[in-house]
Amino acid sequence: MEVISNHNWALTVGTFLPLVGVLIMLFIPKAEEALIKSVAIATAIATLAVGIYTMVQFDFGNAGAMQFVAKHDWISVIKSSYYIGIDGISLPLYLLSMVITVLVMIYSWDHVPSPGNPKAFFSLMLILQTGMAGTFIARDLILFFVFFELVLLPMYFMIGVWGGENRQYASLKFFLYTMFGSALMLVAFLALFFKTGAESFSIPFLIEQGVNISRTTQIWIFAGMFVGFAVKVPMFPFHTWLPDAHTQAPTQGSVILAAVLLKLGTYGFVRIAIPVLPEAARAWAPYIGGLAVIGIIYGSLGCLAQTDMKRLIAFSSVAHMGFVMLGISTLTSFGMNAAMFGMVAHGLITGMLFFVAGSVKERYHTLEIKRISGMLLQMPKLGWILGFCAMASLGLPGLAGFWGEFPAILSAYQPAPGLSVNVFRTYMVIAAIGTVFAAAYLLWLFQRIAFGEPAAEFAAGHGHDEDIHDVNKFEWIAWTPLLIAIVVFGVYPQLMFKVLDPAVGVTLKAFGG
Amino acid sequence: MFASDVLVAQNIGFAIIATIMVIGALRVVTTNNVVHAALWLVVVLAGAAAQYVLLAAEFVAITQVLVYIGAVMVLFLFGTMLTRTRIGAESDLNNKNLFFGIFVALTLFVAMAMALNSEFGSEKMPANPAVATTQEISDQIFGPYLLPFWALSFVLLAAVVGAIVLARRD
Amino acid sequence: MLAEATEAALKSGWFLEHAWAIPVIPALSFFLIIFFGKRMPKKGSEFGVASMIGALIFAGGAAFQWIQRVNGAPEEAFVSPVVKTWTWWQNSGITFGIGQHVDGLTVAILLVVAFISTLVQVYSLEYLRGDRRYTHFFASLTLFSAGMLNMVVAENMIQLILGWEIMGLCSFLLIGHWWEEGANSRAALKAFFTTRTGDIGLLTGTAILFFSANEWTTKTLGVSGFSIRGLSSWALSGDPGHAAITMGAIALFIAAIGKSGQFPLHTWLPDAMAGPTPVSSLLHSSTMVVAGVFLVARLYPVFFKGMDILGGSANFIVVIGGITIVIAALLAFVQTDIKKVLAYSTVSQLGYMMMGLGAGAWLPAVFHIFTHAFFKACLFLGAGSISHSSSHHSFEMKKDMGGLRKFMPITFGTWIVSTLALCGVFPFSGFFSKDEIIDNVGHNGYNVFMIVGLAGAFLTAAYMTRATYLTFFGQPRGASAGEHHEEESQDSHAVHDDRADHGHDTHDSHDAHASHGPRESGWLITVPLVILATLALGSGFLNAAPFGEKWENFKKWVEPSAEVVNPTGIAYVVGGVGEARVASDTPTDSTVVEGEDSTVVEDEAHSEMLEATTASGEDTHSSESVHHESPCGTETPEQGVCAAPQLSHAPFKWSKAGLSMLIVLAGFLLSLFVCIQLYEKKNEKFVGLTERNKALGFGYKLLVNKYYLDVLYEKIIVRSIAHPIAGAVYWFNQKVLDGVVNGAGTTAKTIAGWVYRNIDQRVVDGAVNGTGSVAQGAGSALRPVQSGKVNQYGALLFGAAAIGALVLVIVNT
Amino acid sequence: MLVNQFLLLAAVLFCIGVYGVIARKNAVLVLMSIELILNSVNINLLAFSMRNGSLDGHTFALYIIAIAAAEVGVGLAMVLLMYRNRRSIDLDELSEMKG
Repeated sequence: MEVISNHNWALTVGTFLPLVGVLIMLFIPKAEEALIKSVAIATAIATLAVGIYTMVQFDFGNAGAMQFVAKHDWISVIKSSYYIGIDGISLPLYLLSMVITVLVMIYSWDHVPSPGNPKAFFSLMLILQTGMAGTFIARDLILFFVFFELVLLPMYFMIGVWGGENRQYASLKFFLYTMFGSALMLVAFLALFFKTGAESFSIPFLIEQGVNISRTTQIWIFAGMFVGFAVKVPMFPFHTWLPDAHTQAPTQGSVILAAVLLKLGTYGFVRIAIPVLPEAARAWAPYIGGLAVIGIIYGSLGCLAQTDMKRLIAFSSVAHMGFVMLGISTLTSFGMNAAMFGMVAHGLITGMLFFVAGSVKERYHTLEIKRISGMLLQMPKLGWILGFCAMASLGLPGLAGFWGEFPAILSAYQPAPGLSVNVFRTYMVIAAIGTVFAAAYLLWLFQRIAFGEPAAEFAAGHGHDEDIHDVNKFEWIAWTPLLIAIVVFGVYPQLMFKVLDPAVGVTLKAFGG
Repeated sequence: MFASDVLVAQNIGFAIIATIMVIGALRVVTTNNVVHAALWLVVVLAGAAAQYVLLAAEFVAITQVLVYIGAVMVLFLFGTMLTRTRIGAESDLNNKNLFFGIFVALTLFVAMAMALNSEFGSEKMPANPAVATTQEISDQIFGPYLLPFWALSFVLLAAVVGAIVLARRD
Repeated sequence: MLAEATEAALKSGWFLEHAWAIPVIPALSFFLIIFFGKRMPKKGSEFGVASMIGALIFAGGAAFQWIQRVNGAPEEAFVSPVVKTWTWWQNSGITFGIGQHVDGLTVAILLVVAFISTLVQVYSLEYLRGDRRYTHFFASLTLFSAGMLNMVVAENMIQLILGWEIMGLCSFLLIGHWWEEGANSRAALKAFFTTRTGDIGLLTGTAILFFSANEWTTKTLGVSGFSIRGLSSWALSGDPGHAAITMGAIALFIAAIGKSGQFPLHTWLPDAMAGPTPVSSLLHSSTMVVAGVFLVARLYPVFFKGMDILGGSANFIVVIGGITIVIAALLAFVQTDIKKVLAYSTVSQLGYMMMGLGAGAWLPAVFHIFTHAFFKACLFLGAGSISHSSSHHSFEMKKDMGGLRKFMPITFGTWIVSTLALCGVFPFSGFFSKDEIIDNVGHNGYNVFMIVGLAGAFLTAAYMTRATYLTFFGQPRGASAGEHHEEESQDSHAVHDDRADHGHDTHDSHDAHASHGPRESGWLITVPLVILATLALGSGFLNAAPFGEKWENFKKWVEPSAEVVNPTGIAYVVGGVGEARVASDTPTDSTVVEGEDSTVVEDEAHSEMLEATTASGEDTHSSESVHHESPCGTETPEQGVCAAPQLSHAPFKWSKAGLSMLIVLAGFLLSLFVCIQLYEKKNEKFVGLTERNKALGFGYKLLVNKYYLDVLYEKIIVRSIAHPIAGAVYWFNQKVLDGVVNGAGTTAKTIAGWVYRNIDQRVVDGAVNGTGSVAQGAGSALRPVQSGKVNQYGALLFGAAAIGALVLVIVNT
Repeated sequence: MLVNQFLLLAAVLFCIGVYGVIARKNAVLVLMSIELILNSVNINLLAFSMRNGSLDGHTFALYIIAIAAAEVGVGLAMVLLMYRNRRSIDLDELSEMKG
């Protein structure tokens, strides 16, 4: 099958278009900042357009099946091929990555963090986009791995160059940590490759062959993948890179990191680890679930101990991804659907929270929760948006967060056959308690920052007046879609479940879930 | 049986030359006198030339003698003289990487030795190889390997120019 | 042909079919207010009021048509609810719906909620005039009502949770309405947080019930295990294992405890008084706190079986209810803030409802929700009217009130009516509900709790007398006497006034008080008061047991009859098929909203149920005549399903009623006597009694400190989690986990250094320089090579190569 | 006559050369060590070409000799320059040339 044909060009184009944009930008002199920005944004929008075209062409009636499949020899020496496709699980994340990139770029129009140099900044974001989109459509392990790693470098530079005071430590930690993870992951992939007769890296093939691997071997291979993905998710106890990375990264970095990069890990579980190695998945599920609930409680408690708004949000990601992983670990369709929904919801909501945090930082030049208060009096709109996101993030029904949280808890009551029911019911209760903690830290944050009188140092006429202005037009443009999406998916979740559910069913064939 | 005598002779020759070469090489890297080092290097190179002969590569051997012992050594000596390094013993020619050097060298050797043994345990050279004639070699060079030859000539040219640019005092 | 007969017999109407619109109207107007409110002439309040009136009209229509439906049906027949669903979400191909489940209970509560909300909004027009967040207030208020209404019409648990949580959110916003004050925002946080704690139960309970019931409901009724209808029938079907249903019931009841301010989670309720008075009145009369009681009433079969109600022994619900009645009533005695008195009285009334439900007195409990809404709303609004017009926004009875009956006749009158209703004096509405509860509790064999109930009635009478006395009798004190206390401007309300955008007019009103002292409030306030008082007086006659069967309309309209009906559900006895079409085909008319539909699931269920239908047809005929032997609740029906447990009703006896009347009267008199002695005559026998008498002193201290529950929650639990534990975890994170990570790095370094200091040095330098130079955007991996001695790097290179080679070789051989 | 004997000899020379490169400080000596390495390579090439009975080895050996000559030329020129700039050819003293 040739790479591009009239019916499957969309994915390839959608994935590599950003690189074209980068090429164009290479020939624009650094000084032409406005031009550079507009080219970058135009590229991103064009990419999104292709993505939307893909969605329109997508056969929703058959969301469980791979669509737009393209397969072509790539590195024939190691039997790796350029094999891409998209189904109900990939589609939302694929689009999410595109949307987020566009919005982040629009936001960056007048928020290029120091030390400036938009050319590099925007190119990195475009490269990042390619990596993210590619990861979600790859159907070949090596291809997946390449995209997976392609994401690392731009993020590393984003943090290392445009980050905060402690950026070098954070970026290096992020890079090495993830590298360490993906090294093990690669080993696991290779092991998988050889154990299945060294014939192909294509995921469908491995799904067929994977079941033949002996149980112990499966468990070991799964261990490798587990570490690789768990670091990315990040799961307790592999999460320590996250707070540093988030705190030090520029706003745009944090948003992309939270909204899409973390999903690469969970996506890896859903797409590769679990369907390929069902036996091992069953064996590992209780431990994954355990780590997940520990992560929920642990992340929440971590939040309560924070004094820095951004760091608090970062820790909340640990807790939320805990819910996602709990859903996945039940190996039931409820859990998986919840997890997939939770990923997108978390992408929208936490992305939004980081946007807000960035704007707060820009206004007050600090994120110390103690120092800020009465934001609703000074910047009502920004304050209420923060409140809205907090509510969405603590899983209020009617907003997107709930549909990632509640079904996950639900699913833990009855995990897939073969898993210990009692263990998972315990998890269910713990997770439910986690929702209370979520309410605690988010409302605490909101109350401290938004309510009350403005702090003296930021009160009118203390030299901050020109900085302290309400949401501006670029922020509105960048945020409105997210806010709308949060409400829409929350009010009518079927929009997404309709797409996810069939694909999840296919993924879980091996479990009769 | 006659052939076997030749083989024995070859082996003995090889052994002697090899020993000399190794000793020479060791002296090159250990002596405290640059000039001595240069002279020991001559020994090694000459030994190498001899080995080439054993390996039925007269032309290369001759080139070796001409180019290396002729040109390169002279260059070295000139270099030594021009930089007025003291003729005679010098105290600190070695830096503190000494032990690390030994460590690396040994590791490498062990690695290679193991590899070689496992690969060519006791494989023999072809009994009486065809001695490569100059004509054959020229056919090679100006035949299939013409392109590398050109590249090489450019390298040489560049080297010459570079050397002049660097060394010329102004 | 049976079908036609049924549909003719069982009317359904446009309003019943469109009851789902009742929550939708306020929800939409919420968005209108948010987006356009500020630009409207009345700052968005018109949207709120209009939408509530709309909802009220719809609710009224629905109620009317429901009554027709019931009257149209033969005696003792089970009148099926009007159920509709549209696909909301799906899992593994099975769709879950959102929709409506309208039956007697639903319409009753809908009516109350819509009615009270409307009055409260009208009242707020005046009460909050000039508030800086006028628009926000109406937005939240409207959304709040939308949440409650949605919860009431909910067709399934998820939808119920939706409404439940939206209410939680709005209560947060409304209680914290004047959030400039730290205290208010803390109270808001406390309310949300406490209810949220209860919600653990709601989530887990839903999960438990869903997975236990889903199979049965899908097979038998063709609805999911979330569906209210499904759960109710399932609970009575004998299918559920006892453990599962008990766990589910307990979990759900924990949620109810949190929401309905039952002991021991009642502590958030008094603090919630920090909100504006209309909010308190809405929260405490008809919405929010009733939600928990409603949950129990809604899923009554589940609790009936799960808690083994009527099983002879006391159960969780009745015990909690009983405790709540007494402790709350006692707390009401030591309050000086009039709103707090009312708050605790609410808690104790909720206790009555819970106790009633727990003792199998379903109807009186529901009826008490109904009546209590009116008089409690009236009392709160009365308190608001006092503080608004007479006491400078102060609620301190002892400091700022007294003798107001002369100045505020209307407020006084309505207050008295409502108080009598609250105390359950004949013929005020409270009598017909509360007394029925006590009566039935005793009738069902819970004698202890009947005594508790009577004690509660006594206490109620006593503390209400005290409050009334302090407020309206005696001499005007403090603000109502015209003095202007400075400390009152610390009062949150005053604070918000000072900062109000239209602050000046409220200031004017301030000075107005100061100048001519207390006066009656404007018509926007008094009219709602009068209406509510009228209802507090009259609403009781909807179910006036004393006057015999024909007066018990509420019972007839609201209480579902415990009949065995055929599994297609929801059908009233004479031929379920047709009605089943009404119940489940209607969505297909309205499927314009959504492509495929839950009916798909339901229909094949029906098809397989058809034969059972005809069978159960006449069989249930026979059971019609002898409905008292209806097996529902006691044993499992052989075929068909039950929709409600069989409950019996205590026959009304004037003797019992008279007894309770006497007790109430005693309460009045005793309390009046004490009040006069204490506040009027300043009789030294009474004044400072608590100081002199150890036991009383201790009790007093205990009450003032609210049984130290707040201390337990805030100081001990929350504080410990928020500070030491979280701190410890974070320390663990930074020191241990991060330590491991960084430790790994450093150990690696030191080992390398131990092998050969130089490599280590270089590597780290290299790395650092590398990143450093990268950070300046000019770096390249080769950068270190130029930063040090050439052959050091040669060394590194070869070293690496050597080791690499060795590894390779070893691996390959 | 074994193949290995030549290869081993080459290996020994190579290692010694490496040692020289690492351990020597004097630029000229480092260059010499490099010569050793190159020669060991040559030996390998020729050994293999004899083993395989092909002439490619010879050709490449010649090329290497040529390149070695060039390298030595340039190298010594640099040494000279270095010496001229700072009166020493001690490589350790190159360390302050940070970019």
